[in-house]
Amino acid sequence: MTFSIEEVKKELAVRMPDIKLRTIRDSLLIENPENLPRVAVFLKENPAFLLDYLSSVTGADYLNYLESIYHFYSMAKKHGPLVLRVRVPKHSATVPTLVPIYRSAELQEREAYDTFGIVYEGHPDLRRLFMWEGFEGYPLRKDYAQEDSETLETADVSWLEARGVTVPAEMKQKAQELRDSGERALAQKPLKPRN
Amino acid sequence: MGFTKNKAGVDTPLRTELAKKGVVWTTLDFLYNWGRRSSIWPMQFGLACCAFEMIAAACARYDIARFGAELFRASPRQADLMIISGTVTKKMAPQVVRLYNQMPEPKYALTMGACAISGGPFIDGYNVLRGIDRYIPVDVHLPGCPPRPEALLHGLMELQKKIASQEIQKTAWYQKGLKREFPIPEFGPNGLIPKFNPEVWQPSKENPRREHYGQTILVGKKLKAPDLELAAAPQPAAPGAAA
Amino acid sequence: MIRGIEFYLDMIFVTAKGWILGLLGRFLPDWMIVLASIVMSSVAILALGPVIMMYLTLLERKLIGRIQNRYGPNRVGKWGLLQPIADGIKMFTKEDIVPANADKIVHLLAPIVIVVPALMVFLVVPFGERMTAVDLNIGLLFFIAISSITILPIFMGSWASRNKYSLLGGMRTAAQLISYEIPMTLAVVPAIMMSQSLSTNTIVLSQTGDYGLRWFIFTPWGIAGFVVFFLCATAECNRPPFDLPEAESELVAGFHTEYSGMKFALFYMAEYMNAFTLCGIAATLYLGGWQGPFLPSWLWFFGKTFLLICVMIWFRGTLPRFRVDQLMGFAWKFLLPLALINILVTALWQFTSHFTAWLGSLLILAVSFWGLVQLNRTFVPEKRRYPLES
Amino acid sequence: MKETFNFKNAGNAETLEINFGPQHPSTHGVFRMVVQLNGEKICGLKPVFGYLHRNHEQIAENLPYAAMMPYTDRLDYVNALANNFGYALAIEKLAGLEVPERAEYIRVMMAELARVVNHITVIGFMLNDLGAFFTPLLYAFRERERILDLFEEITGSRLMCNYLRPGGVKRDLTDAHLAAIRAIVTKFPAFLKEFEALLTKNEILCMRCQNIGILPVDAATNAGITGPVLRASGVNYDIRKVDAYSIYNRFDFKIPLGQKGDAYDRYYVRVLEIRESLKILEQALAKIPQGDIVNKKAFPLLKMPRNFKPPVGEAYARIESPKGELGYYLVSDGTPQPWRYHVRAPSLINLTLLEEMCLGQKIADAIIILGSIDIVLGETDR
Amino acid sequence: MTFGMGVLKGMIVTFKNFAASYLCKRDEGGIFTVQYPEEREKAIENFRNFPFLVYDGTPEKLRCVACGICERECPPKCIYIVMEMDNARKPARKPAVFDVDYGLCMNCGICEEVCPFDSIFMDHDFEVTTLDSRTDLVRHKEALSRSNEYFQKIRPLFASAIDQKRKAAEEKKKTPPQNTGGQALQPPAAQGLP
Repeated sequence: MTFSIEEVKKELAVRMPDIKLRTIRDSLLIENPENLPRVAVFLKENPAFLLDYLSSVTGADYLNYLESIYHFYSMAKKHGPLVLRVRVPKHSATVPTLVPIYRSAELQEREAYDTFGIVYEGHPDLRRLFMWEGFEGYPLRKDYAQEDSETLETADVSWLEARGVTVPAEMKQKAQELRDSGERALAQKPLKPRN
Repeated sequence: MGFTKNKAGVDTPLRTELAKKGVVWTTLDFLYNWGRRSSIWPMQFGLACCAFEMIAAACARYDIARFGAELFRASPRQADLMIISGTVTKKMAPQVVRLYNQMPEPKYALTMGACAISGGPFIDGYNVLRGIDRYIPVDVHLPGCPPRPEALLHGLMELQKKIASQEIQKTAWYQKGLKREFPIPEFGPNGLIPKFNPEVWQPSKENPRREHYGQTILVGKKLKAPDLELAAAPQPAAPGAAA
Repeated sequence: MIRGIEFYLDMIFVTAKGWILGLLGRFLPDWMIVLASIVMSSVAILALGPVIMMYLTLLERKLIGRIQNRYGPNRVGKWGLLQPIADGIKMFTKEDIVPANADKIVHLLAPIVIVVPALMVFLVVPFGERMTAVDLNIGLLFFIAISSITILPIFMGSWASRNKYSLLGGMRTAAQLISYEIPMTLAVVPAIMMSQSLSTNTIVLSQTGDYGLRWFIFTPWGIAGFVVFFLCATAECNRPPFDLPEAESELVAGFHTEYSGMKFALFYMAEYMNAFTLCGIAATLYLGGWQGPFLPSWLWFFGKTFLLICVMIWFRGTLPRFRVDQLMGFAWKFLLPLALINILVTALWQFTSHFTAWLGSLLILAVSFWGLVQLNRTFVPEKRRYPLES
Repeated sequence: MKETFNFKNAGNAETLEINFGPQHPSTHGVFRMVVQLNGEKICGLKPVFGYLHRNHEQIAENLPYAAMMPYTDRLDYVNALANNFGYALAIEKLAGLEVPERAEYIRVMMAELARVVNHITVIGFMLNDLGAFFTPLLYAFRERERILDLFEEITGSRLMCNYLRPGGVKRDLTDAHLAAIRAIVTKFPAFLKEFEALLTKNEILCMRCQNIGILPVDAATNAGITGPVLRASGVNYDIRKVDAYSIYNRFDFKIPLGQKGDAYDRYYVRVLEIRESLKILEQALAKIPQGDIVNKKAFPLLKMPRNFKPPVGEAYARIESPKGELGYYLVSDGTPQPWRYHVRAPSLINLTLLEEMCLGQKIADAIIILGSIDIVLGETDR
Repeated sequence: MTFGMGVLKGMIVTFKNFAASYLCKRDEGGIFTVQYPEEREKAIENFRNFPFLVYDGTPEKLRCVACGICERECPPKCIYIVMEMDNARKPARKPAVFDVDYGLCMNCGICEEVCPFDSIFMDHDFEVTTLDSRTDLVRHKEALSRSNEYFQKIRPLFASAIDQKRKAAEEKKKTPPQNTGGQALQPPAAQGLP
């Protein structure tokens, strides 16, 4: 890295004094996510940095908030990385997209949307990347509850019976019990835990 | 959509009846089985890592062609054997079942590798199907991660042995009124609907893994998030990795 | 006149047939003998076709195996010799699936229709001296007419399957086969011009010379005509590098994607029988058919045909596939002009003396080849540099 | 559930929508493209991912650091060792571990062998996509088997090596191993010559690949495309040179660049890269020192570090994997399991411009373009 | 006029390979195939497939003490151990149940690496298949136990080194111990074995 994080901070403070930044280790946290595209354009076009290559976009769940983390490099000047991060609350996780500036964000933002539910505003094609449309929940969030793969639920039972498959009585009964208690069949904790 | 199990039996009186005119049937059986087992054309269908070992088995060193099985057909209509080589994800499972349905009888399925058998190393994932035998009957299970190409050849020979022991009157696909077509699962909000096909597979009563570890490894469920700001500054990087 | 053993070996099939007919003649009326003769020929062909097809598949698998440093099928029977039979039994007992939306009658008809012309072409192939089933005086015309029927069943099958891959494969077939028909027909013309006959037998006889070695391929126009004909033949029977209709890496299985069991086997069979007859005709036209010194005539014929088939298999083992527009371009912009010029060269050959003919025709062919390459710059690889930077 | 794809001219009666994949002979596994065709010409292409989404990142957050190593093998299963390398670097960066000299040499050698394996395999598969009936692939696999034998001898497995450890490697190389590597390095150029004679000047291959799927430089950098695909477009960006991670600055090697950025350049740049890798291997064989193979200070007893807890922090390590930039992002919370684990997969990001590259080309070209980009689904979908 | 030469060159290459398949030996470009069931290639010592348990002498004398380290470290969690209890309901330091689910095992070799008692190793046997049902793939203790001789046979260098190490450790035990078990805990691989 031929520049330090402080240089970037200083330069940004001069050019865009309204943007609040905070240094977290080797990275810069942009306090207001709305400012992210401006910072990105600045970094991309400023001849001192020329960060023309957005290597990685990823999300992370810190229980109270979600984070979107960006790793920038420069192909022209062969330096980097500069790490930017923005934090958004879980209930309204919207971050402006970087796709108009960096095409490389396209699939990665879709991935972060898929796994963490971070909505990238302005993304041209924000669909789930890996999971299917209609999948509920964001599986990499720490509070994601996985389904139990061995217990049939009423939806399964009715689906199977509509197709002429006989479902054993005890499975039917268990599904009905679950339904009556208003619970979903979720992955269970170990019965005899080892660790 | 009618469905019956793989093993359809012939009632005993009929069998004794047949035993009398054994010679013809035995010869027929032999010819039929010999033809089928000497010309098993697999489907060109690779899922994941194991597919590479499957290709390696078709390549010069192992040469599956010696068994007459090198004609990997891309169209399921012309294939006899489906080598399920790799992780079947929940997103992929409907397609696998559909492909199996599209194959003409007699057809066989071989699960190659731990992932296809049980979910393997990825068993705890939210998008990983825990064994394709939940939806379709599997003829040969071939463990390993991935199995060596030789192991695939071994599996193929096991399948040949299995075919050789079949009898033409008892094979499921020649029974009257039976249609071996398996319902194709659909995408649901949390996973596949149904979770398994109880006519093909049912969870076993004893499942030590489930008892010991639960259905997901819950070790990683943490209650406290790290605070990168408060923690000490990072140590200098290894000198070998100097920029 | 005393004849050597070669003659009797040569005539072994003809003599056998004559002997059987003579035997039958003792207690059958004359018209029945004619019928018996016809039946015997057709039975021979009907048996020969499938057997040749089956063992061609084995040959192909073995040869490609060897090209790829492996054995190929060798466990089913000695050297894998029973492999095609096992394949046959399996195919025969496979379930026949007709897609729910398919046009059922056409779907059924297509594989049947494709085998018939493939078998009919056998009629005019001269397998040996006096071993042409029907020595038509318009043999070649018959061959060209019948072999072009192949387009129809392929398109029928692809349309009836209601599968998008099949449809694309069918469209490709129609385009490809029609385009390659033209240079192929034109490449036949020089041989007709030289022998002044459309009968396959006469064409072979006109290549007799000393030791039966005056083959047309030993002339400049013969080489050009043979190359054009052989390339077109490869394309006509959908063999690589012209196997676009069933391009496996693009269209899954092309026009026969939805065919299973015996119907698929029939498509397969037609493809290999076409390959055999086309190679046989190529041998007839330019390689002197059954002509050749010392060995029996039918051995010469089969030897030449199998050699050509081996070349086709060799192509398959080596070459990547053309793209559809390049394929058409190759036929229309390259093979067609070359075939036309070749007709001109053949005409010149007939009217000039020996030395001038050689020089002139070689010159014309070379210049036109060079010119065609220059006109089709897209076929010529670009030269590139790859800088190595630190 | 009805899937929707935002095709530009959807509903046009002239066009035909076709699914390539997830089961298709040349989508390299279970990749799926929904292609909109006008005749044979492509007027829209949407990739669909996730058919091999094996929840790599979720599993990592539930497993100890070192136990994740075998899973990284399964990311890009053609060159497991490169994945190991990147992950080991990330852990070392996180924990500030040093790696002994000999281990560094071994790592570089294994990574370069993996690159050779990857490149010949890719070329073989690309030729398969072109329609060559397996021959180039089988020749490539023949040589690959020789290298895999070596991997098996050294690491214990043909594909899933699980060889690197945080702070070192699992098993030392004996003289016999080094001799075997030397034998491969000396024999390989002959094979490469044969391979090139079969392919490089082949008119059909040139016709099919030249000027197909041209990737302009600006678009490539903007879309974050890396690896041989980027270098074929003429951008001199190789992380082995830029970051000089591990000990790559000690070797003398060049970076081959393409000029046009089409499928043919991508093919040929790979061939040239194999040559450069062989150069690196030669130098490494000459220079490899004696010594430890694992950081003795950090792991005095066990190489497989149990209860290994890096301090709280984050690290992003990237390497030049044969596919492109392979990055690992790790956040540690001081427990044996990482808090967040992310893989920046080159196979996924290199596909960003797939549609743009394919528009206006024929179907057959789309398949070559996909083949020339070199994806492995294990990594694309993770 | 070089048009077509590239194709011809390629065809020569394939023809050479074709001819070599009849004329040359395996390493010189001839047929590369090893005809698997009859011919096998020389086993590679370090190859790892599925785990097995080693016993010395009789199958009862398993080296395994059911400590459960491998069970804990196994990434896909395919090992299940239950410690045997003696009459006093105290741990008997040997497994009552030792199951490995071959249908789940990922052949990573981590169990072998972490085992401090040199009791679990990776086998060479890859001919493991079951028909129809996958439950047979869960191997129990009896099926997993192999003698030390077998181990010596499949991995001679490695096994003999381990034997030497064990012997040395035993002798050390007889003499008054100085550092408690530190050397014994060291896995074999750490000693720079092949």
